[in-house]
Amino acid sequence: MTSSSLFVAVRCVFVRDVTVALRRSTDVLTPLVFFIIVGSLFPLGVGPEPNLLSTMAPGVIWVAALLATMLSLSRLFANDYADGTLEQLTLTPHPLTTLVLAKIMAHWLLTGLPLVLISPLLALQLNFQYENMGILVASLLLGTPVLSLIGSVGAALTLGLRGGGVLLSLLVLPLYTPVLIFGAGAVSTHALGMDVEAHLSLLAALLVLSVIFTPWVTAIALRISLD
Amino acid sequence: MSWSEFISMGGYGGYVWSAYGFAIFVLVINVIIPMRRRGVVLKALRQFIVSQTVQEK
Amino acid sequence: MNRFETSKVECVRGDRPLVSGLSFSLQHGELLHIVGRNGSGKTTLLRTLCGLSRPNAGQIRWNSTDIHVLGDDYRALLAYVGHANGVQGDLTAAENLHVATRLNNGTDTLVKGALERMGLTRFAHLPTKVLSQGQRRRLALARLLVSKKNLWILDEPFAGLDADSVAVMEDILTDYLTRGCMVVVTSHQKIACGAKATQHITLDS
Amino acid sequence: MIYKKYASPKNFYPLAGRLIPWLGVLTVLLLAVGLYWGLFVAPTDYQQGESYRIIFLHVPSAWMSMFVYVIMAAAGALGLTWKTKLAEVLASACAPIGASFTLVTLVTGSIWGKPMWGTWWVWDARLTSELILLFLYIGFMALEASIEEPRRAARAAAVLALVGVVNIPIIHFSVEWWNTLHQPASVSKLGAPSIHPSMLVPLLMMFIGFKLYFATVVLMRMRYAILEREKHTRWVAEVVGTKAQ
Repeated sequence: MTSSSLFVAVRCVFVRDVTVALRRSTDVLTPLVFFIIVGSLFPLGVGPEPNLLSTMAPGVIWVAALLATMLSLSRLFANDYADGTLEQLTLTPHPLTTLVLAKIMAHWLLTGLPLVLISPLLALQLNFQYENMGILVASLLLGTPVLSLIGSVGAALTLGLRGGGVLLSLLVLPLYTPVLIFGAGAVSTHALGMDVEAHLSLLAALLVLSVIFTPWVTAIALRISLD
Repeated sequence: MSWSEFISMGGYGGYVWSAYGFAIFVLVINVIIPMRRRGVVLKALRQFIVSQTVQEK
Repeated sequence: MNRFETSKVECVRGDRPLVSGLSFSLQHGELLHIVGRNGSGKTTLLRTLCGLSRPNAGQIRWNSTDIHVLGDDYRALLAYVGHANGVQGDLTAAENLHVATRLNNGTDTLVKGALERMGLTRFAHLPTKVLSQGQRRRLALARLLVSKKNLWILDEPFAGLDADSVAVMEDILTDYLTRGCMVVVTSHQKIACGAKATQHITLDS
Repeated sequence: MIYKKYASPKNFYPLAGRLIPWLGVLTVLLLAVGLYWGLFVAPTDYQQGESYRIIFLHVPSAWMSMFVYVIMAAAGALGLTWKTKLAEVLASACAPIGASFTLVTLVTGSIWGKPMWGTWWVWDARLTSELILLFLYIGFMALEASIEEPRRAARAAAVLALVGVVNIPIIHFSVEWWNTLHQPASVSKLGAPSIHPSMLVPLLMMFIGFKLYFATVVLMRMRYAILEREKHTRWVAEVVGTKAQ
């Protein structure tokens, strides 16, 4: 099993997942629309007062991004589990960890990245200062892959369970707290004019840790769920 | 230390006794639940084993 | 020569033993036909033989090495068609086969031939969700033709197939067995194929 | 092989049965003496007055909530690697006890904080990570409850416990970081009073008492859980049979 055939397999899984997701565009759009709606609900809840909104903006955007990612996590394995392609994926001669990483990156490309690109729009709506936009996008760019990676463990564990969606959020939300704290923290400290070196590096550290470990854990969880 | 002083706990009686009360309540519940469940499980297992032996005959 | 054997394998579903003390040995060119009533554990046994499930007791060996020790190497020589077809509804038939080929180190040129053999060329460019259950089943079986595997494990391959598809499938099995490969299959009907030797195992529920 | 002899559920059931009464008596003894010492003998704290006596419950149960989670994750890991049913049953028996200790810590912590800060809940770093730990326990129990097949339930929950135990220090660090970042001047950390030597003794007793309590209750839960998991075996039929008369 040469490394080139592994590369071929990884690329194939990635391209397949992206094409399938694009052909089912509702799956891609719903988390995005959900993100915008959740973001716009807050001013209705707390009132349109500008400075209040702008101080809350980082937290609101990050929590909305977190919830939107979680909403789309079940799409990661559920359809493949139902039609048997996931079973076939575990029966390929390639290490499941790498294939799972490819699937998660495909999932992030179609949920995490759109969130990052749309977030400035939501930030403007929440009267967020223009000069902080860069940090917001940077923190989301670093954070959303971590959300997809950690979430994939929950998705693999709750495969095929009734009530999987709620259960998935119960498992995954506590694990999201560090990402939320560092992510939202980075944006709010930058808004206060302090330097955000520490936050972004911690977020990057979380990203590296989760890229290395979570696909392996997800592969184990998948094998358990398919047992 | 007289009895009434003990109860009042220097004015913090309400807090100390509610904390102790809740803690002891939870600790006791965690002992009672397994005791009661054990009876339920044994009864269920007995029916299961009886149905199993009937099935085998 | 390759040998696929099990010794005293026990399969469990929810702590209830289904199959116990099962031992067989399969040589090259041989077919193992597993028969049993519904719920007697045929599918659980097959999934255990594939390495999807872990046996509760006993061992499954390929050339006297445990399949869980072999891991990916065992999966390189195994093809499994289960109850679920393993076919992506939003991809076309051809795309599904190309994915299966690339994932199992097969060669892309075989895809056209496989589609032809299973009579799916006319529907090659339709998304599989519009195909009938029988056509999807044939597409799942077409996966066997696109990569060179030594062992096939098939769960009710003939279920839902029309008469001539069954005939085509039996020819495929015959070619495959005469080439010195092995097949483990569950089916409620008799399988007419030129296997060097056919072993039968009956699972009582 | 010693490991096989005691680890086999058949031997575990009677062994646990004999151990529980002794452990129970010891637990009650230690807890009683510890509480008596803490409430009556230990001197009043000059700063917080009598309300500090809550630490004799709060601190040991905070320690236990973490300790039980680590035991749960270790048992899960054992169950995953060696497929021992006892380890799986131990992990699932730990969860409710750990969750209870976390709940006790949260409630006693907020009650203890009330006189100092005037509010019931304070986003103090330790209380917040304790709250997240409670969510982790609830997640563990929810996952295990929603999977019918006992083997998959135990192994899936074990994976979650291992992911959780790795994340607990990260969560704790990030909450500490978050707390110092948003430190409003007035809220001081849940100041542990200067530990007077005579306070140490009851605290130590409570530590040991809680560990014995945990051992007793976990064995009680495991005994009937192992019966359920092994209901197809002959020894369970005998055990359940004898209980009938």
